[in-house]
Amino acid sequence: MSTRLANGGRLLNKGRALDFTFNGKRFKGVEGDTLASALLANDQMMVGRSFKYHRPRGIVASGGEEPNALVGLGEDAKFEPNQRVTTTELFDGLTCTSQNHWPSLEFDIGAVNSKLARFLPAGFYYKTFMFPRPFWKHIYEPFIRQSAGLGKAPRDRDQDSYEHFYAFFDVVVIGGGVAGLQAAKAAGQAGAKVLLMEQTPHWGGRAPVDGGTIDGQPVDNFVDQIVSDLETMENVTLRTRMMGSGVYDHGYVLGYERVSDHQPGAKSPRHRLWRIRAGQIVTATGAIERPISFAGNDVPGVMLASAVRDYAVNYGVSVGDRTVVVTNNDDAYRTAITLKKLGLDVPVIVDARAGGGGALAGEAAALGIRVENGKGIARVKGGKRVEGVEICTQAGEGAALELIKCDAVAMSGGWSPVVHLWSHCGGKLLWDDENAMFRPDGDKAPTGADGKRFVIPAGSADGYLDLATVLENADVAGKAAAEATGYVPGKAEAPVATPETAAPIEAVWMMPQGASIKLRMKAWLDYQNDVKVSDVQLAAREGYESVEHAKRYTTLGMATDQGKLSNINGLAILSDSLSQPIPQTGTTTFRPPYTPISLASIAGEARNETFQPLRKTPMHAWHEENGAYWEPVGAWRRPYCYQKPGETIEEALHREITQTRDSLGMLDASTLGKIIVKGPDAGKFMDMLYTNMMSTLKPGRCRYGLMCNENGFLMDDGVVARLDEDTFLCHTTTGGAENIHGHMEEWLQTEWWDWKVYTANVTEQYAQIGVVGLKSRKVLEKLTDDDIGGDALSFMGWKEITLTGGIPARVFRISFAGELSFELAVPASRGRELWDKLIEAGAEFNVTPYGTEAMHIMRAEKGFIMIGDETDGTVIPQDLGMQWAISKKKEDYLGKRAQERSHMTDPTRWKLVGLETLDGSTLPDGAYATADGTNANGQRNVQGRVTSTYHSPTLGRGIAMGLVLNGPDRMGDVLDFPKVDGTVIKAKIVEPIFYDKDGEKQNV
Amino acid sequence: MSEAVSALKGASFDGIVTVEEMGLQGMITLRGDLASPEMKKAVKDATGLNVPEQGHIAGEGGNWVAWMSPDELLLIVAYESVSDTEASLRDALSKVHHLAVNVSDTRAMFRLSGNGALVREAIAKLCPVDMRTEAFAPGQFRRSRMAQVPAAIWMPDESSVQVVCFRSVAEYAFNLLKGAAAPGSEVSLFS
Amino acid sequence: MLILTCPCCGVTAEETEFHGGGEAHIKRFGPGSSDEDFHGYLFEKVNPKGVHFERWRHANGCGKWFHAARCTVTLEVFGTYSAQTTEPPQDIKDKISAKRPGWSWREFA
Amino acid sequence: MKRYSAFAVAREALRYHMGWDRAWASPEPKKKYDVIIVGAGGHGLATAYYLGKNFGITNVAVLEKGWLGGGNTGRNTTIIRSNYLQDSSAAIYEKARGLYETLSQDLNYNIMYSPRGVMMLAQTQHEVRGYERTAHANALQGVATEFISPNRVKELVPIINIDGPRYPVLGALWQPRGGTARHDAVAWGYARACSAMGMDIIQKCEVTGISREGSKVTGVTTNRGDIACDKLGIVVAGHSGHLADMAGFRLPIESVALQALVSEPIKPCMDVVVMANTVHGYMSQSDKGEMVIGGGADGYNNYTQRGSFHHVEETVRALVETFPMISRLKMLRQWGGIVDMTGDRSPILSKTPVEGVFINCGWGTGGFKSIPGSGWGFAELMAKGHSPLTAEFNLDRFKEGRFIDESVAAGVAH
Repeated sequence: MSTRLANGGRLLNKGRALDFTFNGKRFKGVEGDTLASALLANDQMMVGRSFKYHRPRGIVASGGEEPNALVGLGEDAKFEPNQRVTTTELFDGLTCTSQNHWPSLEFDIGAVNSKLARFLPAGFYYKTFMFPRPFWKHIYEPFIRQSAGLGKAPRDRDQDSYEHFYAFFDVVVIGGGVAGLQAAKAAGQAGAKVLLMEQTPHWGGRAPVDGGTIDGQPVDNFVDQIVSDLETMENVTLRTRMMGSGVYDHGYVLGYERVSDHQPGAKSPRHRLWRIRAGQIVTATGAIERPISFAGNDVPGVMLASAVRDYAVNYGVSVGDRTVVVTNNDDAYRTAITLKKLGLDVPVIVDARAGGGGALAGEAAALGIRVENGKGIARVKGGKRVEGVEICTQAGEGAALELIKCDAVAMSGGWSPVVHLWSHCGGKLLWDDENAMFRPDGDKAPTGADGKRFVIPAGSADGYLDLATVLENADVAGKAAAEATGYVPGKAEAPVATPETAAPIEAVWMMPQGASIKLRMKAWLDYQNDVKVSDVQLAAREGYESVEHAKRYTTLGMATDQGKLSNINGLAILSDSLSQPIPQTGTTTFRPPYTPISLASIAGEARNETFQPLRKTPMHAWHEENGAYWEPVGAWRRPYCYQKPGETIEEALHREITQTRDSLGMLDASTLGKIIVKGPDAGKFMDMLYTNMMSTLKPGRCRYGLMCNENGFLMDDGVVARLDEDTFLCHTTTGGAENIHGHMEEWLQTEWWDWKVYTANVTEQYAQIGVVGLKSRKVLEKLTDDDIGGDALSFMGWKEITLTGGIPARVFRISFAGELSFELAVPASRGRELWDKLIEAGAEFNVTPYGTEAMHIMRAEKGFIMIGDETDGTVIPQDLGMQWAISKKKEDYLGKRAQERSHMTDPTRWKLVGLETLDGSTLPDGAYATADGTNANGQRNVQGRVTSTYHSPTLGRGIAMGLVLNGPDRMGDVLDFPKVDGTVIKAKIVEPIFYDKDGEKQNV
Repeated sequence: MSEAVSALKGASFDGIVTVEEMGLQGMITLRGDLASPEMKKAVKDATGLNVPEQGHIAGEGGNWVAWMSPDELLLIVAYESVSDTEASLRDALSKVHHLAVNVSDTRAMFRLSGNGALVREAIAKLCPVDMRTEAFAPGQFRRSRMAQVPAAIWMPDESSVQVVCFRSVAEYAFNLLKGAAAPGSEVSLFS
Repeated sequence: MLILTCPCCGVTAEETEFHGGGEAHIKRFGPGSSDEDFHGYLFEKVNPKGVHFERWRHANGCGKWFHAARCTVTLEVFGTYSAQTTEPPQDIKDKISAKRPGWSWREFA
Repeated sequence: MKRYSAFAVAREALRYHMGWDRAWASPEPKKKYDVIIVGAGGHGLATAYYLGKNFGITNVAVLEKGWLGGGNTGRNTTIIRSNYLQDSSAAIYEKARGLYETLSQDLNYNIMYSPRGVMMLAQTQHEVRGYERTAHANALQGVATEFISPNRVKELVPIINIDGPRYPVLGALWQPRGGTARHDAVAWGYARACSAMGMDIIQKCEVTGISREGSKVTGVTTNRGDIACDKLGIVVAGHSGHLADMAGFRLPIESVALQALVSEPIKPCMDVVVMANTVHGYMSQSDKGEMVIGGGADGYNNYTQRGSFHHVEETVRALVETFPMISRLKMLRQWGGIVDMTGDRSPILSKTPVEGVFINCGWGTGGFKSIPGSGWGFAELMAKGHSPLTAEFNLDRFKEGRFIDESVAAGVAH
């Protein structure tokens, strides 16, 4: 059984006990524990169930590569599924639950899949579940989904905070092991600004566990010394609990800092996502030990040899009393030696190499440990925990030579450099046959904006596995990084570690090498996704020969560990099956993140009220206080209507329109775009922008204009006022202000750069208020002494006036509602003041603020088009009967050439008309008018569609506008508009003006 | 009696740094040939300041000239005197092609003050700008984005940053800055 | 996440300050041009794998348009230059020639 | 071809699955074929399949420079829907969706078409009107959709926040027979069926040149030798411009990166596909339990299959706001594909200026959902010279100003 040892635990503060629960059971750990070490200290060998077969799963590793030990952490708003216990720091009061089982971890119905495993090989679902057809959606799929899926879905809203941070460094070193520390020091000594990040809370990586000496002192001392050296260097920043999550183009690195995961309840943000721009990146990300593929290698208690060692040395935890070590390299001997020295039993070291190990093997033998060379494990005995192993000849087919009782197995299939970050942005790999690993190909590094390499691997991440070469290599990497960012590396030499004489690794991809199919069906490659040696072989046999095919067909490496333990082993099995060397098979693509990062950290501060900017006019608060029902328009929010208590939206609209038409309405039009166009060539420029002739507009006058894009389609409209000979003020739609300003600048900067024109977007300078209706002049006259009579300010004129309180205003005599109306533009800082004054002054006229919908209805009653309703990006002015707004005199305007294309001049283009339902009802939005028959694809033929449709309170009936085939020539024709329920509304084609056809009301 | 009000009426927040909306500022967008003697003289006469170098800002207190683009300056003056400044520019530049327009009400301005390192950090949480002392110092002027809106920043001195953004998003900007200054959120990189 | 240097304001910034504007050095064809010319102007794209010239706007910055020479395969940026030109400047072309001998792009090489 | 079935799996289990055949053969190229399809993605393979099935043309080679299904077929978010506004789009996507319904049975390969329903949220009045228009159009096009209320949205997707303070959900366009399928399986299933018809699928075969005699195509040059053909179909998505260049014409195409990501798997919590276009994000849950998330494309030409991180960020923040419970989930993997965007964001299935060369490209972000329909129509076009499904998608439309613009209905084309 696994337990806490009396001695050991270099990372623990045994003086502080911590309480936690697992599946409701109360456990004790100590400060410094990970959740993994604490669970093991409490003999919790089984911690979860696998994805497909629901096999019992125990902890395999000690770091971010852990595939099995995932739990649901915390509760309610703090609940987080799939949390890796090996990277979770224990804190007092932690609660967690195991995953993917029902009803309990110990007894799981889903484990029946394990019994059926033979019938559920890789890709079985592609071959089955096809009949009867509806069963997939309703029977098979729900069953599969329910049994897959790992962790529970969170339910509550996350209450923690998250933030981003932009940082810039010459050199970013990822990984705080001895390689990273040395690389950072070398770069720092050269003067480079360095960030060194480490994903765990501790410096030194695994070197202190592995032992050895550096510059004559124990590794722990070296680490303490170099960290304190680095801490005194002002140009070096050290961060722990921060993972290099991804490397992106041009030296962009994501650093995932888990600020307060280990101390929930702290005020600080939970995660901070650093977005770092690095001149050079040193990946000192270490290496990951590989499992060995033997039957039963997934039974809880079978663990990576390095992890067994980590738990013993770092956390004072023994995984078992009797641990069998199985290996193909020397490193695993360290585990045996460590355990033995701690007083634990190592019944045998099973070394697959016929020639056995090097110096460490001698040391083990000297300690009295039995070593069996040329042997392998035929199978592991046990279900929910290890009970023993059968030993066989590695060269054979798995006949058991001996059963050895044990309660843990420590395995090592060699080491794979962590090349993820090197590869994220295109770094290539080469196969190192001698060390049986993929390592970075230094000649094919990721390249940056300047075309030069910007990632340098260091230490084990570069394929160097013994301490001495790790340090040498890291020193070179640090210096190279500094040099590449413009610094001169110092002369200081790399620290020197005692070299070791190791016997070479022998690649062992299967144990025993001739394992029978029955054994291969029990030899796991991917523990979480339940992919076995036999599955990859099946994929190869069926022609899924590309490594990507095999991966996708078997799901190898697609689990939450992304194959950190399984990819290379799977690749080797695939290569073997295809009888081709490993490099010819190649690897799958490494994609960010290195280990999963919270979605919340990616969203950062963009949540709740800072989710997106919400633009507010100066009168926004008034709207909010007065029952505004909001409509998002661009980033603005405008009142759709104002609801009085107890009023429906329809009633509110009716009231707003009736009172406006009868007396006086007010509209907050501040969101309309306002752009100044000024210069000697402003008129020429305006003539290119608008389809109409704008250069002839007189100062003091306004003109409505249309703007098309170069592709001919209508993009915006609005009223242009000429402020003076040199200056125009262009009003745009609410959504269009920024786009149109950008559009103007684009043409000025990139096509007509010699034209003397300047533009400025002054949209927000003004609060703009529409004062609309019969009494509009009356109310304004109460607020100004200036003459705004029909002669002084005629329709489509503007002038500057002063309002009560000295508010300077530009008043435009324009009308979108068809009533007498004035638009007042005043400084935004005084918008609310004016609005309040108008409300007060208008009280006697029953002044009624109205929203966007009333505005739409009133303009539709007048037959005015609306960009976004009558237009949708495919409509040209000619479709809308707006030839009057297209200058015939101009040689050119944006969109003119496009409008000459054959489809644009096609007489069968649908044209704008009015539509009146025969029964007075309102046509539904977006309805189509049908024509006889169907087209070649069997679709019903159509001959028109509704573009705007409203119930008109003014007329007491439905009104609509639409685009109809030959519409203007078909006045009086009746069209069929089917509703979605299949019933048909009949509507007559009419002129698209429903109210005050002669325009008398706006002109009083 | 003017009742002109700024977007947030001078709201403020005390966190790891202090965030204040600075109330109404007089601002003028001035476009033209920045190298021309007329422009240099007009700016000098109107503000007492020289046209700054590319990427820089001249001035102090409430009186600034910022380099916005190769043909654009932003003049910041007292809110009350903006029309005088505008008139002065108009007169001085009447013969040359230019654009001078009052944008005082188009914008909102914030000040972050306190510990200089923390002030830099607060900005670095929101703007993709290198805020290290060696990269950004008083006198420099940087237009960028602050989270999802355009913003311009400069440091009047080592212990404060001023931020200009559009008026309509003042509340969003204030909320962002409050979050960046939230107690307990020190990054402790620059300090 | 690209970094670009805006030649108009001198700022080197990440991509989020910029807005891509597609192929550069396109000649406008207006009224009177042939269907082919107009189609070529508005729609036909070179879309190369390799050296490309394109337009960018420093949207969250000085607001100016400029041109960039960039490799669409490695994302290397050979240089940025003024938008007020109808062809890539010689120094940019030289830089590209040094790194991609024999390159060509539309009528330029 | 050995038939797949539960019985076959059981039978094979007894001999430890040693008896399965290759799903597709791996032949050497012949000297000449009637038809060569360049690109063994979903569209290319489907084209070959329907050439054989509908027109009896089986002397066909499908050439693939990498591994089959390795482009966008294997990189998308697997959404299938046909709730398009314009007739020509609705026709080809609905044809595809209908074929997807029975594709597992037709191919005898379970592609796991799951008609779980696709929902496009309306979060502005403008979107409401746009989707109501689409619903009307769909009714006449024979595409079953409806505009549903916020309450119905909440019933179908309990984890959604319909009262979001920023953009409350005002309704949704709902296509109950839209859904998802297993993307790789679509390519594999077609490949197996093509191979069974005697067609040659040749992987690791890169086309380096296109040969013509006068204005007519005669074959292709590849890294595995010259191969002659009478007709050539180019179906290579992001690399279309490159191939067109070889054939000697230009396309209205730009290649950009489109990104997607998945979360770690969790137990089932969302049974429909939700697209939120106002805030730019869409999400579904795979059968494995991952939340599959997609968003917008980069704004510049790119052939790296990597995108810029800020697009991921924009998408994720939109979805965290729309589905608050995903906040503490973790991103497992992000990736990118190269999509080919046309001038109107609709595809091109067309003859070309070179006689005998046909092009199928420009699917942009909408490729996966159209695979069977695209293959069906393109095969007809290649075999007969005309297909009602592809007629509107010809190359000439840009010259004529006759665009097929789907963005008009507020929906983005994912």
